[in-house]
Amino acid sequence: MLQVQDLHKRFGGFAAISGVSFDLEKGVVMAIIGPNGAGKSTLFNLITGHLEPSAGRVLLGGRDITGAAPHAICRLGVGRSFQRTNIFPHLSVFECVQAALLAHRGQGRNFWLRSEGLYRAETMALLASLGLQDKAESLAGELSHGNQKQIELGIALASDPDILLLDEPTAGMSAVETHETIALIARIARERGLTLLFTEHDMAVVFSIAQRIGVLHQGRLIAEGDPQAVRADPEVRRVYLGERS
Amino acid sequence: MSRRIPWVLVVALVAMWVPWLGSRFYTFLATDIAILALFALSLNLLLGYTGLVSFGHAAYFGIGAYTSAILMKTHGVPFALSFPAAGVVAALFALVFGFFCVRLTKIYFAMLTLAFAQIVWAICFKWNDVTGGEQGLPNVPYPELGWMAAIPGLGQMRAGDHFYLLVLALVAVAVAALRRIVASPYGRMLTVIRENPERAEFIGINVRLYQLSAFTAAGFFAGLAGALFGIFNRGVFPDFAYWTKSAEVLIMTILGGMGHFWGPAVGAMVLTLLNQQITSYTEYWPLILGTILIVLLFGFRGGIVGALAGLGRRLRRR
Amino acid sequence: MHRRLLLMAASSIAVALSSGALAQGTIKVGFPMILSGPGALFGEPALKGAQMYVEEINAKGGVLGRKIQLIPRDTKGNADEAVRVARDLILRDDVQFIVGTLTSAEGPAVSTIARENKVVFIAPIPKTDQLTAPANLHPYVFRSASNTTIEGRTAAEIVAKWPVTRIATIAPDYAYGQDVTKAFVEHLKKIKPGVEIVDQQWPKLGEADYTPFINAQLGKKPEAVYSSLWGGHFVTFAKQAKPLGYFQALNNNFIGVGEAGSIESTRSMGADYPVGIWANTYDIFDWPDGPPAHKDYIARLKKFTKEETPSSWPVTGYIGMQFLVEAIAKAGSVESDKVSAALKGLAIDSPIGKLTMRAKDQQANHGQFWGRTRMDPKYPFAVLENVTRIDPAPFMD
Amino acid sequence: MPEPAFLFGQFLGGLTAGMFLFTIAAGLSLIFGVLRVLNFAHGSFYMFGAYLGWQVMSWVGPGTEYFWLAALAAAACVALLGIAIEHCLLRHLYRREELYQLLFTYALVLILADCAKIIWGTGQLSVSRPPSLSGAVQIFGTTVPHYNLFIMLLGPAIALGLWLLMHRSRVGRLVRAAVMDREMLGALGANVGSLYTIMFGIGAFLAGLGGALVTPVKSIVPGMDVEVIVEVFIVVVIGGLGSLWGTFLGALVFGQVLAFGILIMPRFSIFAVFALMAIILIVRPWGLLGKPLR
Repeated sequence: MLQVQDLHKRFGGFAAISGVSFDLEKGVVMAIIGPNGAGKSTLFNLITGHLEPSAGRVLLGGRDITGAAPHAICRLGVGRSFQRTNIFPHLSVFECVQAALLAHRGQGRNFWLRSEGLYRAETMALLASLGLQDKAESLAGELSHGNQKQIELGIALASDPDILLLDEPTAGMSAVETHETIALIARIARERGLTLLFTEHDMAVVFSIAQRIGVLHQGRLIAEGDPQAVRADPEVRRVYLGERS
Repeated sequence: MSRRIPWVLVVALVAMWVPWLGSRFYTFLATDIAILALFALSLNLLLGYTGLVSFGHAAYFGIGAYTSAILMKTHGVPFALSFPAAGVVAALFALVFGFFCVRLTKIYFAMLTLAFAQIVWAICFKWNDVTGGEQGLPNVPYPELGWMAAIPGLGQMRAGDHFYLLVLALVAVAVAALRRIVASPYGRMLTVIRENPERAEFIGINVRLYQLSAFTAAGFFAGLAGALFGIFNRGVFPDFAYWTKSAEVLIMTILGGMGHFWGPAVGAMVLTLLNQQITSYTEYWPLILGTILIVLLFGFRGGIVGALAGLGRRLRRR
Repeated sequence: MHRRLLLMAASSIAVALSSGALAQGTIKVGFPMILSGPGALFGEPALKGAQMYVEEINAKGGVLGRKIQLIPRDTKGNADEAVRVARDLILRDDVQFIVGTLTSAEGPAVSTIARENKVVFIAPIPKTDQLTAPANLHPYVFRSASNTTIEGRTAAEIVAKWPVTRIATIAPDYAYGQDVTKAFVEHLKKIKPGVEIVDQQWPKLGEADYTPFINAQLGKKPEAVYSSLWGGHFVTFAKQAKPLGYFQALNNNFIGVGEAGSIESTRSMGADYPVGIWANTYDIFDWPDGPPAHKDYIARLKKFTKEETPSSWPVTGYIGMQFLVEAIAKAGSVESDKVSAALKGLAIDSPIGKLTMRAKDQQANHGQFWGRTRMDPKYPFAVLENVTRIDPAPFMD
Repeated sequence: MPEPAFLFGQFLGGLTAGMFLFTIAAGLSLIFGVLRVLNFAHGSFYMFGAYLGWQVMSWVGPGTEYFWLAALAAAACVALLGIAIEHCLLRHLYRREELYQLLFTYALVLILADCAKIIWGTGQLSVSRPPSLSGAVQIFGTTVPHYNLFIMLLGPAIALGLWLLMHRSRVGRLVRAAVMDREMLGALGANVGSLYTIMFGIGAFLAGLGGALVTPVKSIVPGMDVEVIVEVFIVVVIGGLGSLWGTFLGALVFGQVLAFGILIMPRFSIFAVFALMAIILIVRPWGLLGKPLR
């Protein structure tokens, strides 16, 4: 599904990502973990085209997407959420999600129809699956942090992705919210058969749903495998888990 | 829901009766307002809907005005052709300039739009043979409107009234088109870009392409407004493209409220009426305008329409 | 909410209505003039002159037994604003006549409005030939000002008498500068075929730094220079040229048109003003050979403006108004067509002498004062010596 | 090929013009660099500097060495004006979008222009050179007024002074830190607000100084504010918004383009500078020496 091959990114003299490679099969849930500054967000930005790699390739379903524009990558079936909440604050929840649907269905070039009633049922269904149906008419920017994260998920899902990249989907959430959100993500991923790549700082969350884990440290992928293997990896224990416990 | 009322039609129908007030002055005032309202609304497609702060929108107004004036005065082209041509030429320039502008963000975008507008102004100012240089092109002919006299009820009207009705009809069509555009899925994409370009990119929107298309469309409508204004003003002048003109239309838009579709039109009306009133009492209009602007920036962030809408909401809640 | 908007619109229109009430019996004259920005330098004093004339004529009982009411309006120096205020004046304030405008863009723009509304329009300052060119002439436009042909040719008549052949020009690069320079060059070549134009500099209007132009010009080694930089532009130019030895290099063979010799310029520059050059002005407060009428006018002007050394620009507004009022008196009517007919060929005794509004092109033979500058111990600034008012009639087309 | 002496004269002319513009533009660039506000009213500060300089001169005696005192006094008054505006009004707009800041400074342009008209009228005013610098020298066959020499030296002196202020003083270090991260600096206990006020005051001071110093070579007329602001914008855009040395370079380039532009395409220099500005923005939006904004 997604292949990352020997990816490098330098900012001036600083190597943010050096030589990262991994394959992600269809339907697999994979977590990327690592301390702050390890390069997780940079890695995501390289995959989704927000940054251009200094070297290396990204393949999606065998097709080279290295250096393509984000909107083009999105159209190929990649959805993502951002670490800092990233929604459309002055639009209603309904409009946020509907906009993503409109864009996905190629309605963006339609400047004659009224957008108001388009895809109403589908949008509401999506909102319902996220538990947001009661807040459809609220302004997105005025909702709680947890709700906004859910909206972001909704926006990402609206483009019906095959693979979803979530950058810290539970950042800033309470324990309860984190739990609910993770359950929601897991359920949706299962229902839709999504391939999921996410970063997360809460180890309990990671080990509860990830089928595979990659550990990023100073821009390098120092370990990669199933949770047991990663947990047992001596280097991971030393540089990462060791520091935290 | 108030949204279902065809407001463009309502406003146009009300405005249609101005000539029957019997004063040429009101007709002129209403013509002025209608044209400037279209100009301000075209800017708001960028400012309010796409989130692009253009400081050179007057360029396209000026290009439209010169295009139509040159075609009509120098080449004797009828209005029916020169009017759409003005929009198209302005849109073409907007397309070329916009191509470079949308690659920049924020203040740099504003500065580049300003630079392009100043280039347009400098060309209008210097190219004597075509643009008439600093003296502009006075004496732009009125379109041939004799046929309007044949319409029952319009026979006794003056040329100025006929022209007003023509302007009103054309502006109404343009405004209806603008209204349609902002309510369409395309318009929603623009709003999404205004809200968050980075996120917009990742729901599959080619942000620059959409920004460029909005820039071009705004240029088109500004060009139409310019063409009408050139005729109304009986002449076109380089000042049409000068940066202070761009500031003026920005002020109209902010004054009325860029958060609402009709805001800029209200701003154009209020500013024109105020200007008319105040300049007949004092020559210190800039002082007053500046003060109004500061009060607005600090007190009424949403402009006039924003303030009224807020008031309306509060009353309804009570 | 929308209903409220309509209400608001309606009420503001009502405000506009009520202020349009007329004062009956007076003759209303609109005076669109630059009253802000760089052009206000001349617009303000021109308005003063017009106001003084109106005050004087009203004190004598007005014209046709009716008082004159002058309604000034700021054009901000923009042609489109000039059109707007001219229309306002005609349609809302119901003025019967328009006297005013300053720039070469405003004049023709307002002329169009005057033609459309059949309102007599007298331009007291714009000099562009375009205003009264045959293609643009109509029964309602008149000019009491000088024009570029008059001014350029007068300068050529003066320079032709100098023992020089290598001539250079410097002029702001816009209609006035181009036209007046062209008139000068063509007339000079006609009356003195041996001259050679060795250099022409065209700084942009409002140039801040003339040094490059000054150096470039000196590099061509001209024997004399003709300049049409006006107002603050001339002051800036002279301030930068003097220390570079420009006027010395030319042996003071320099002629500045565009009212470079007006008291506004000499007074503001004081001892910095280049002495010994030729320059022109619309009026001069100390005219030894002048008629008593002029001395009397200056005395009244001093009182009116409360200036010991009054400005040279009021006379433009004064003469414009005088043409209008005497035409009304001659026509015995305020009807546009009768006043227009009366204006054609009308001769007035203006403060600066007899002026005639030629019937042929509706242009007054308004020549200016010309002289050499010198420092006068009586004043802390330069004045024109041996000043003469040159009647342009012999070399007008 | 023109004579070398002539080309040298053009060069010095361009240099003088550039250094004048630098004096004014340095303040604009400083304000933008620190406050991220593009100040349209900078031209108005310049105009007030000129009028105030004339006013003080007319009190203490025109054509005397008090000129220097008058220039400093005028600049100080403008700085106070700037501080008052920043402290009472502008600081409340920092959190708003730049559109509102732009419009605010534009409103100031309108208001200050009318204020100047009310106070000083519409007539043209002029100030003489100070006697000590009223002469001229010959350099390589070119006449160079003393006053122009002074301006050519003043530009680099101001640039150096600002550099020392930014890199060798506590205030400067704080300012540079504030540019990096506003919140962080506030959290460390520095009073960011007063820091901004000081910087705005310095920027206004430079504009006022430029205005006062330009009076011996330029007439004081209404509208000089709008005239200069466009040129100063071009200078800072060419060099890089917020960059001191960029502004310096921009001023040098601008001066030389004008000086030599009139030789190559005499009537289109007005066009050339705008085109230059557009090209710089297209190719290198952050200017010749500026850094890209995040």
